Amino acid sequence: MRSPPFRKVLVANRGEIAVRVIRACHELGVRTVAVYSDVDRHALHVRNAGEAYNIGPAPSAESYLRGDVILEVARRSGAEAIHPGYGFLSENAAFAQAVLDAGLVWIGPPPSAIESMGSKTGARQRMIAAGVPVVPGTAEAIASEEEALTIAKRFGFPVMLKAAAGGGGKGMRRVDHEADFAAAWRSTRSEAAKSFKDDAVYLEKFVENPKHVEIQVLADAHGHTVHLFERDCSVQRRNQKVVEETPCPVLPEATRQAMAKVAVQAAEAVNYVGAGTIEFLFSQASGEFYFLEMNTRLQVEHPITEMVTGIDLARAQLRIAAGEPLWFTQAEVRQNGHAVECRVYAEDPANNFAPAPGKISGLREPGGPWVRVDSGVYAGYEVPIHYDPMVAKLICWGADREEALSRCIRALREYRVRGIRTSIPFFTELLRDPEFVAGTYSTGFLSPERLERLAEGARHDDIAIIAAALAQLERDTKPARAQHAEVPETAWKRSGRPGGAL
Amino acid sequence: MRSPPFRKVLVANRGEIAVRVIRACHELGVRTVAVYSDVDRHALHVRNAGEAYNIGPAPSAESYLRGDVILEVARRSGAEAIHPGYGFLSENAAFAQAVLDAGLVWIGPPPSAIESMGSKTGARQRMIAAGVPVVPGTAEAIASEEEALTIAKRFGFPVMLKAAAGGGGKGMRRVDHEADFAAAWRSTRSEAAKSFKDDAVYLEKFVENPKHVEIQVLADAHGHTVHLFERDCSVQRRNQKVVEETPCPVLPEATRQAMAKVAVQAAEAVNYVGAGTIEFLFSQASGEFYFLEMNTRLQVEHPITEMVTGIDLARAQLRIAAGEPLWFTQAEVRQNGHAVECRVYAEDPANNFAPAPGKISGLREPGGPWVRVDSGVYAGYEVPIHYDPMVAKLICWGADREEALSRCIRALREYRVRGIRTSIPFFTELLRDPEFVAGTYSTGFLSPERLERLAEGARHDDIAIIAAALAQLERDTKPARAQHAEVPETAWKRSGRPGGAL
Amino acid sequence: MKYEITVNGTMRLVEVEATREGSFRVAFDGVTHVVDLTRPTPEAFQMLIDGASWEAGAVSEEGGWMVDVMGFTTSVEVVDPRRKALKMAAGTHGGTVSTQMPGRVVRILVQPGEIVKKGQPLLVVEAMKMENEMKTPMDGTVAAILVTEGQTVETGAKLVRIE
Amino acid sequence: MKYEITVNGTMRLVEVEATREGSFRVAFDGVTHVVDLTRPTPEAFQMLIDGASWEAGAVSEEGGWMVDVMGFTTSVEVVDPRRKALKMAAGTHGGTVSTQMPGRVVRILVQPGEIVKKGQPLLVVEAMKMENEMKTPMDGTVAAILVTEGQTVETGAKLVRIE
Repeated sequence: MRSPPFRKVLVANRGEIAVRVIRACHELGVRTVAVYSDVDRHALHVRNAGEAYNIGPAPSAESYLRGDVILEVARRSGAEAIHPGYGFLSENAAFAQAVLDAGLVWIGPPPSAIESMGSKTGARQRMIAAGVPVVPGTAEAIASEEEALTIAKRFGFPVMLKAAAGGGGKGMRRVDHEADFAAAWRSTRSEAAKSFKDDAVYLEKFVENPKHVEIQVLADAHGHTVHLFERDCSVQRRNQKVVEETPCPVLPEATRQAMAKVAVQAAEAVNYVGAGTIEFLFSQASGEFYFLEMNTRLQVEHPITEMVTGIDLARAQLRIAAGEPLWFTQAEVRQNGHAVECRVYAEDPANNFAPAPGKISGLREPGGPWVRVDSGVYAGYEVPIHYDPMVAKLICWGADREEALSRCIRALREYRVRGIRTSIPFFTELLRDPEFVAGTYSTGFLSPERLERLAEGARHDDIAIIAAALAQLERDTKPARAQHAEVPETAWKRSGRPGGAL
Repeated sequence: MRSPPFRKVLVANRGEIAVRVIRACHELGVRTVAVYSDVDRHALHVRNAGEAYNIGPAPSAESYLRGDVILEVARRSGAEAIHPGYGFLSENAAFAQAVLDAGLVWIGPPPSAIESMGSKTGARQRMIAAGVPVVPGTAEAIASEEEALTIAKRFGFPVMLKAAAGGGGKGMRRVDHEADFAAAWRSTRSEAAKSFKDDAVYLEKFVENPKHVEIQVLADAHGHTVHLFERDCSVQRRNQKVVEETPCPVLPEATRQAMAKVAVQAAEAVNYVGAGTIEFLFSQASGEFYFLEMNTRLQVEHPITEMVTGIDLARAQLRIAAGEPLWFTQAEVRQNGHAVECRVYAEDPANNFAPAPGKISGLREPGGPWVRVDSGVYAGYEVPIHYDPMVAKLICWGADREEALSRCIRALREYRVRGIRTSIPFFTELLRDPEFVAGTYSTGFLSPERLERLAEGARHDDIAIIAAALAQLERDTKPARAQHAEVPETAWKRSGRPGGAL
Repeated sequence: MKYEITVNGTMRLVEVEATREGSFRVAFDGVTHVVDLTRPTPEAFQMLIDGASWEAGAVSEEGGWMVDVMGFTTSVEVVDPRRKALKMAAGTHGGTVSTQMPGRVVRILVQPGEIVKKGQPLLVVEAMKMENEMKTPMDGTVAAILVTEGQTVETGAKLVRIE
Repeated sequence: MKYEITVNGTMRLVEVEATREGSFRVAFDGVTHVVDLTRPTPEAFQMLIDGASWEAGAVSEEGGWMVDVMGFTTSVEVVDPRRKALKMAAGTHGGTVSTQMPGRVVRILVQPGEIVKKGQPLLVVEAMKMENEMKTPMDGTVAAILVTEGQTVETGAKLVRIE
């Protein structure tokens, strides 16, 4: 047997990703330390870990974000290294530095790489310098309408005019034709002046119906960087990824190669070490792609890359952090078959995807061939209100895309999560949506109309009626059983749910 | 989407294999019909199927072996084809013929192929004619000691002398050297005369410390036969496979190729169609291999082949039965990585592996990367006393053997089956046994001593003591809770278990 | 037994009767279904409906059942017409807005005595890092606010009384 | 609380006390362990034992608990010494052989009045296509046979009384 990369690792996270990292550690013979907030004593990552320590109250700021407390636990438990998972402290360069300063190993990229990629504008400048294509734009305010039009013509229409002081989608205006430019320029400026008290406006090329395609990279500490191909993460809602697949169903092979090459370049430009992801916007219309940002950590959707390459990314992170040189070459990394991931959220698809924490009264996860569930919950678990609503990920592999999708639909139909509402039924409809099946969907795919249609399509009201009739009959004919009081406010209570239809 | 190979298929089985076949059907868009005995109304295959019909009382002879009743259900439900799983009617040529006579499709080989391979001696003759190596032996009684010695010298020592009227391991004697032959010959004959009232004796070459290695084949109805490489099934107890892996860790590449070629030859010799397995004895000492038998159905251990080849065997069976020609060539079938399967039995490793049916009060199946559970049970399920004790299979894949084994150990440690005893803890020890790790184990690997040692190694008595103390304290300090009466016969009850240590 | 069952806004009259142990007839929309029922786990209703295998989970909730089928969960209201008259009599012209989601009250948007219109947000509850507006299902006057800002509330907690 | 706990043939005196909600001290073999306990599900004991995370299932059985740790299930006998005297008084010089495995009685090997030696098979119970001999744990005389051939027995069923 190979010797373990570390004796003991502290996993500074919770939920499915903590469970995922703990599994990788145990497989490598590494002992594990979990940390938990007051409401997480029952959590699955605590049940699966080798040791576990309380780090504070439920709010993340008082527990999972308390780097100082976590370092103290590492010291006390004798952990040699810290794995941050994703979210929380994973892209916090200061914490990464503190880990190193404490004489521990940080299972992630060097703090300098996190820093370089942490600021959007800084990363953009750095990538331009490294020859990585970015969305064409001025980044700085433009002085005159004439200059702006010249630039717009150089980029090619459509373009976006953006208030320099704006943000979060506000103060933006799309311009499709040269004829509309002058009017748009003037109204964007005046609106900017009114809304932000600053009429500075800059300009960016507008990428139409883009796909979100990202490249997984893996770099060791000895100067070798490889890519593990792409993931198509265009199915998004509220800027949150919902379904991911690999390979991207519409990416031309030449573009895949070019994008992967650029990703490796980008990682090398910041002396990256470990697992990282370069996100791109890909225009199906023009075939162009543009750097968006780099995520300097393991991604939620890393399993689909694992399924098609056969490379365990969490294990790879540990081995790389321990100083091991990459044990395979770029030529040996192959895309084998197709993989899809559905993120199972505790939310109500029939009610505008409102959060639905609560107690899971019954759980049956799907199984069988090429069905993987990375879960952070179990039957009897109370999903807390304090953290991200993602409770599990369903990942399915197939020899080709059709096999992967049909397997995923089968697995979703087997999946039973009772007591809370989840996004599971919505996925069975989504994976059969003609545009999804065609593979041409872009980031605008999940329009409000489509969301509602897919949620409605998952209903089985006739069966629900029969089940409710039988449940009620059982209760009414077993009078000995304790019965819940039925109060007159019934209809009110139901309608009180957020966004209730009543 | 491809059109489904059938509209509706009846699965004439129960347990995990029925669930497995139903999954394959649903992925292909095929509707399913389950059948169940009186005690199986709650069974998982009924829960997962599209339709389900009762076929009789619990004993198999009155339900799962009632071909006539099953055909009637097929007719009534409008099923077009019948999948027999393994066991029960799967190798019953007469039933296969009855299915065809009823105008339905039999998802398995032609009845003639089942028949040819059904009789051990008939199959042996047929394989010799097809040029397939078999264990050298006389098959018929030998007239004289001189003739027997001549043959023994031709085969080479050691040889086995066997009473022609014996069987089941009785009336056999191993002879290691020529010097011992005369005495052995005489005592085998006289014992045979005494025990079986027939002193006829025949002779076979004795294969020392053999491995049980088998080759998976797949043949379509258009004359194409391919192999999907081997499985090493040498870890056996009471002639029952316990752990299987692929590739076989000690098979030389040239032998693998030769064995695979012979297996294809064997299948072609009986005009085989569908999925089948040719079992061989492989001598690590001599490097020779010998045909043992052919299983004309899907094997319990088929998942490990699926994991390394990426080919879904159950889906393949359906497509082949629908007349589809093989959709890949021999050259395209590759062995990728390593896979291991552990068969989870409801039995007590600490008590001589006595059957342990009963109610599963708690269940948590392992998950995460490359961990597959093919289960026939669920939390709350009562494992019935009437059928095979195998309740689930754990299958793990890894990029290499070490990764597969370490992943399997991790998964076994996550696996919780409460309320019944299972073979799970025994596997965590077995997979770390030095001889198993070396890969050189033979069919004699699980000696009674090793079985006991491995079962003992899985104990965690200190933890059990703490848990029991806490459980008892909880009960004693909550006097309001209903308490089980403690009767004086306690020690007696425990010792009443079969083979009890007291 | 006859029930008035409402799901997704449509009410149906459903007649259900046990024919023998584990076997039932369920009639609605002019069709009678033969159902064989078994309960593999306490919340699971495993049904063979005219031979087809379906499974639903049914968890008791006020006014009926929270039922899931193939992963889709919906509230099903069940009313026994014989008890209906009684209920009607007990009915009020106002009601209490509750939350079916645990969370933390982050903002209260109305004041006691304020006149509100159907659909108007009353307060905001945060759960899982998302803010959710709780709206009034009818026109009325805010009679009482039953929670304070910053308070953590469990499922079913009463938030605002409208009259 | 003090208990006499027997597992795998070895008896230990175990002292256990609650220090605060969810926290315990458990002492045996000269070592005191600090245990933080939580119960994620009714049968699960999730323990942080001196910081190390362990989980056991404990299901009540006669005389103690059926405990599983890392998949290994063992019977743990727990005796409260204060109640022991009482029990000793109630003890008999014989006992009843029961089955901890459901199955079907296929053969009875002894007769009432027959003298049996410790370890002698009394009858054969079949389960899952395997035959299992039920043996007497002590010397004695068969006082009564409580089952018949062909009978199906549940876990805990009394088979033979020995005196």
